[in-house]
Amino acid sequence: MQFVSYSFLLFLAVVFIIYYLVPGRFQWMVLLVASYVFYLFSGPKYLIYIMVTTFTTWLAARQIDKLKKQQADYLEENKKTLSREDKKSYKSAIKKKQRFMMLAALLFNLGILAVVKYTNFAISNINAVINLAGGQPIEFVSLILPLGISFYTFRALSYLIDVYRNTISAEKNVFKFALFVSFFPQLIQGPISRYSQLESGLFTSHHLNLKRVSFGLQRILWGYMKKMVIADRIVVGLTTMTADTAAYRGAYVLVEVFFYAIQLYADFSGGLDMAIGAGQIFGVTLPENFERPFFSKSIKEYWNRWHMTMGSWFTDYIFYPISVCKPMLNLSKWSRTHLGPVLGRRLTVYLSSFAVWLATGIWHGASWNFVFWGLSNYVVIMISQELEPLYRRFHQKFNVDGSLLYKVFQIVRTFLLMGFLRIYDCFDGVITTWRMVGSLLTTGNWNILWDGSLMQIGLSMTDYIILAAGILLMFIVSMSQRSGSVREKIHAKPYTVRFVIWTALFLAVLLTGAYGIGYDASNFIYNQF
Amino acid sequence: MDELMEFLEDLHPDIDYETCDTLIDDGILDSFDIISIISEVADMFDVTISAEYIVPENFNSAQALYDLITYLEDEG
Amino acid sequence: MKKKLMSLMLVVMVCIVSLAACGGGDDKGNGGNDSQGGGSAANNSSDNASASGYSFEYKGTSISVNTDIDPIVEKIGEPSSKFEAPSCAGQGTDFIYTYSGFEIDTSPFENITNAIAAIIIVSDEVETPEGITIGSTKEDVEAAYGTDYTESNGMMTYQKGDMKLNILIKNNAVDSIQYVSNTLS
Amino acid sequence: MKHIRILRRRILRFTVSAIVICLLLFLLQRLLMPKYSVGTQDGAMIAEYYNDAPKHNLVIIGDSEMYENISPLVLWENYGINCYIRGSAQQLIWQSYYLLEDTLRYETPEAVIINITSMQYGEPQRESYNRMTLEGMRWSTSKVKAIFASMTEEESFWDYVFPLLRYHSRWNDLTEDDFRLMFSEEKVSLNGYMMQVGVKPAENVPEGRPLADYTFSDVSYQYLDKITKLCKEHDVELILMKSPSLYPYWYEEWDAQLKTYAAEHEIRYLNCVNNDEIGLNFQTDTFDGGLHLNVAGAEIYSNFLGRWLQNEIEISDLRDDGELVQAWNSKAADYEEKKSEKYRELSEQ
Repeated sequence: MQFVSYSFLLFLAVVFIIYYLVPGRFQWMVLLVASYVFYLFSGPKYLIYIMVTTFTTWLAARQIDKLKKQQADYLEENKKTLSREDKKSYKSAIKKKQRFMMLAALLFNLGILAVVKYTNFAISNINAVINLAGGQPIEFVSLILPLGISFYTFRALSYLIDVYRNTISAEKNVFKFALFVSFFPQLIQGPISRYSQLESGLFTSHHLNLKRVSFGLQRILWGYMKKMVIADRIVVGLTTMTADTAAYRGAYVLVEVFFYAIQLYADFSGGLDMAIGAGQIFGVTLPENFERPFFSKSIKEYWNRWHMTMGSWFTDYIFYPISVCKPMLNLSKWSRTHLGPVLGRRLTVYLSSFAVWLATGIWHGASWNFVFWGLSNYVVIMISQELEPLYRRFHQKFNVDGSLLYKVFQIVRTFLLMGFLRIYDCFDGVITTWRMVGSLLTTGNWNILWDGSLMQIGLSMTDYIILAAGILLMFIVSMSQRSGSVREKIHAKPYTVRFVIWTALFLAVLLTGAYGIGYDASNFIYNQF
Repeated sequence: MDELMEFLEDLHPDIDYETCDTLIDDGILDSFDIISIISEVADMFDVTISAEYIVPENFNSAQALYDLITYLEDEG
Repeated sequence: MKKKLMSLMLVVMVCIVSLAACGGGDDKGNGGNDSQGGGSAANNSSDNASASGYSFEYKGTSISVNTDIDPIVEKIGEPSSKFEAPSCAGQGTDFIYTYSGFEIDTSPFENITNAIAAIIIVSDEVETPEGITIGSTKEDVEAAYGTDYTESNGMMTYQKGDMKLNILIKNNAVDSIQYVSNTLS
Repeated sequence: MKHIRILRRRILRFTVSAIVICLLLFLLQRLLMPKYSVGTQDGAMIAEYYNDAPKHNLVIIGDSEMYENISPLVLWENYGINCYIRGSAQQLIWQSYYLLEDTLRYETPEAVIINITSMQYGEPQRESYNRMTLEGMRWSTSKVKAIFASMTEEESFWDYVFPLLRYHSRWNDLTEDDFRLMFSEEKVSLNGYMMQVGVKPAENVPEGRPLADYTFSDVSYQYLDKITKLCKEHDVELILMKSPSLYPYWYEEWDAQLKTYAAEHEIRYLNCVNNDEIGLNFQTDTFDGGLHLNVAGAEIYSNFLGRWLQNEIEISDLRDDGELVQAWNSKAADYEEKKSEKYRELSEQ
């Protein structure tokens, strides 16, 4: 079930009514049933996957928790008799068992993810090698990719690792845990929430709070506006251009960079607005995933503000563990003594970051495009990290720090850099992408920007006007957001003003949204992750 | 403690570590800094701060960090 | 204990994966190399061009269904007659171009005003590039196009790309040859 | 006390807001829906039926081969048949069935003519045609069932319930007519007849290409059965008819199936293709080269049809009904006016 569909609105309404009719202690069950119904609509075949992931992680976490308790009991019982050494060895034995449980569940679920998502990628690479050797290529296998598998797997694994790390205790009720994994607003495209963030929201009872519900609806409406008015409209032009790499080169690539940046943000953050808004309706606060990323002044900052729940997942569960594991610390020690303090201090960070960006790339899709895209980000971040002292000196010398103009320069620079990196998504291969970006310099068809050629890519003047208005609105809202919630600000206004604002937005989405026959009801970009 | 302070001052000379208790919340220390700290601590105190202890509460102030180190020394 | 658990997990995983394998097929675009997952709705153009169907040839010009007829008319000349069949209620106009030995039906399709919907061979004045014409035997057809066809009421149908080649057999002789678009008819 | 006042205020506020929004949506919907009477007129007749007094003794249901080929005025003036054509572009057989159901809710005519050209289509053809047929119907279970039977894959039921959702982007194409005709459309047809006056001789009409399978689809037969049954239940004389047209090709194999069907079910089947008795001349009587008849052809054909109905089913002559006479007098005037106007337009071109 797509968020942008009549059936979703109807579904939401029905769940809403039931949710607030049943007694508080049953509310979470309503959400669980609703979530499974929601997933069922997306394809009955998928259900088994999410159920297996849910059950295995729950079971492993339960075992880890039991071991924890066993250890506590044992230490308590034998408090007097045990020496420090005894305690230590007992603890490490328990830890070993816990680690085994954790790793087994982790590898099992990552294994499923890897197989369904990356088998054919692997086969195509093997075939490339076979081809060179002149052998018989392997046939691709036809696997189903369960909707949102990356998202729910990551969610389940964060829970597992958190239990292992003892930052949360395990959930006893498998059904409650199932709700955390499958909660429908975040099921297909995130956010990748943590158990500790959702626990209280999901499992406590909620009274109907009109303000909260209307705030939730407003957030959903805002998401629809981003998705339907902006993203689904601009994608028409983008598709026309990227589908024909022979005709649309040179300056068109620059247009594509802008279009894709806007489309990706409007589509993805719009979808997240809908998810968070839907959560809010049920009294569940989902973590934010974006914080005005296009206002970032550096790539590193951008990645702290874009797809934040994914970023923090990679930091917590890949970057830190790799950085602080024994071999890494040893390496760091060795390198500092042998390679000098400058390189020594950096080596481990560089290695762990490499792992993170490789993973980020692969996570985004099973193709070399994404691997290269992830690593390009890595390279850019590392270079800017190295240039940091240089910048600082430059700033001090010319005293530009804090000047508005310089900030704008930084923001534009970051936007363009990110845009060009992202363009990997749009083309059929790494080489094609490089060729297209290269054509920007060699083609010299800059006149297409103003000679009306941009009216020939499936977007009319009206479309451009609507896009401009929509983007401007998005910009104004972002600016206003810096000083606090926009919805709160509107809420403080008199009723008539509020009414006019929200009705106008509703009608704008209704009339200028790109939906229905004639528009391809396009999928959210992040669905298949 | 003094050794630790010295290292921290080195990392961000402009921060007053005596008073600041929002090193993480205000984004003063980023993930790279944290890794530097951890590897430094590993050398200085022979204490491994594993990933589970990398939470904002433990890194928000120099004192919190020092407390963590003492705790780990005891435990480990 | 550990080994057992591990192997149990492996077994379960294999089961799930094989389940996935059976389930595939009818899930459009979900299988396999979904670089589209990445992203872009912008990235769906590549697989259309895969298999093209059979083409007819006349005066050295290749004629395929689903393409614009105008450039073809420029090469092979005006038809001996042209019949106009407006769809009801102004929903575009179909045309039938008659040449000696064959005719071409067109319909509006996306941004092409006259896209070829079908090519029908009606007499033995012309033959297909594979050498089949009206009056050829069924064996000739099988020799030329292979045996991978479906048959119903004497109509042999070869599916290829976004078209089908229909060959009607009457009294063991080819009675009609039709190149028909799947999307346009 | 204060509490209640606040509550009352809130309820009032909510009610007013809801009303304002509904009103806005209603107005927008009226504005944005296409105005068939000034655009694609082929979509206007289904709705116009409800404005005519339900006293018809003949109802004709079908596509353009009905509403462009038969002149109800001729049937009235020469045979006293009060007829209405419930026609719409590319009407499918199940749509004909549901229109029949719909019609029987208002009246029970002596005879019903169904155009069976649509038997060849086993699945919905195009969204725009569905719209033209279904939008004009008044809401009833028949309409709901017709919608579900007709929808193409891309369509949604809600788009029919709230056409605003379907036409939301039409604000870009609004004309003065959309404002003028927001609440009432102009009348375009005469008892469902859409007059054409041009002449385009039929030339080079192609033969049909051989088909693999001539059997009508199961769905088509299923609805034909339903039509037959419904007419029997209401004691309505059912006539299956194929209009006289040269194209699209009407295969003998199709004709044979319908002959068999009619014989089995004891109903009448009137095939007018290549029927010399009618007296049509496809050099002068068609406006589009043999697909449909112009007004001259329609009048000739209607005379044939009237005679046939009198002879075959002895349909009653209603010319003694004063009200009808009066109504038809004014319709006749409209008809003649329209005809001369159309001929004038034609000569001016």
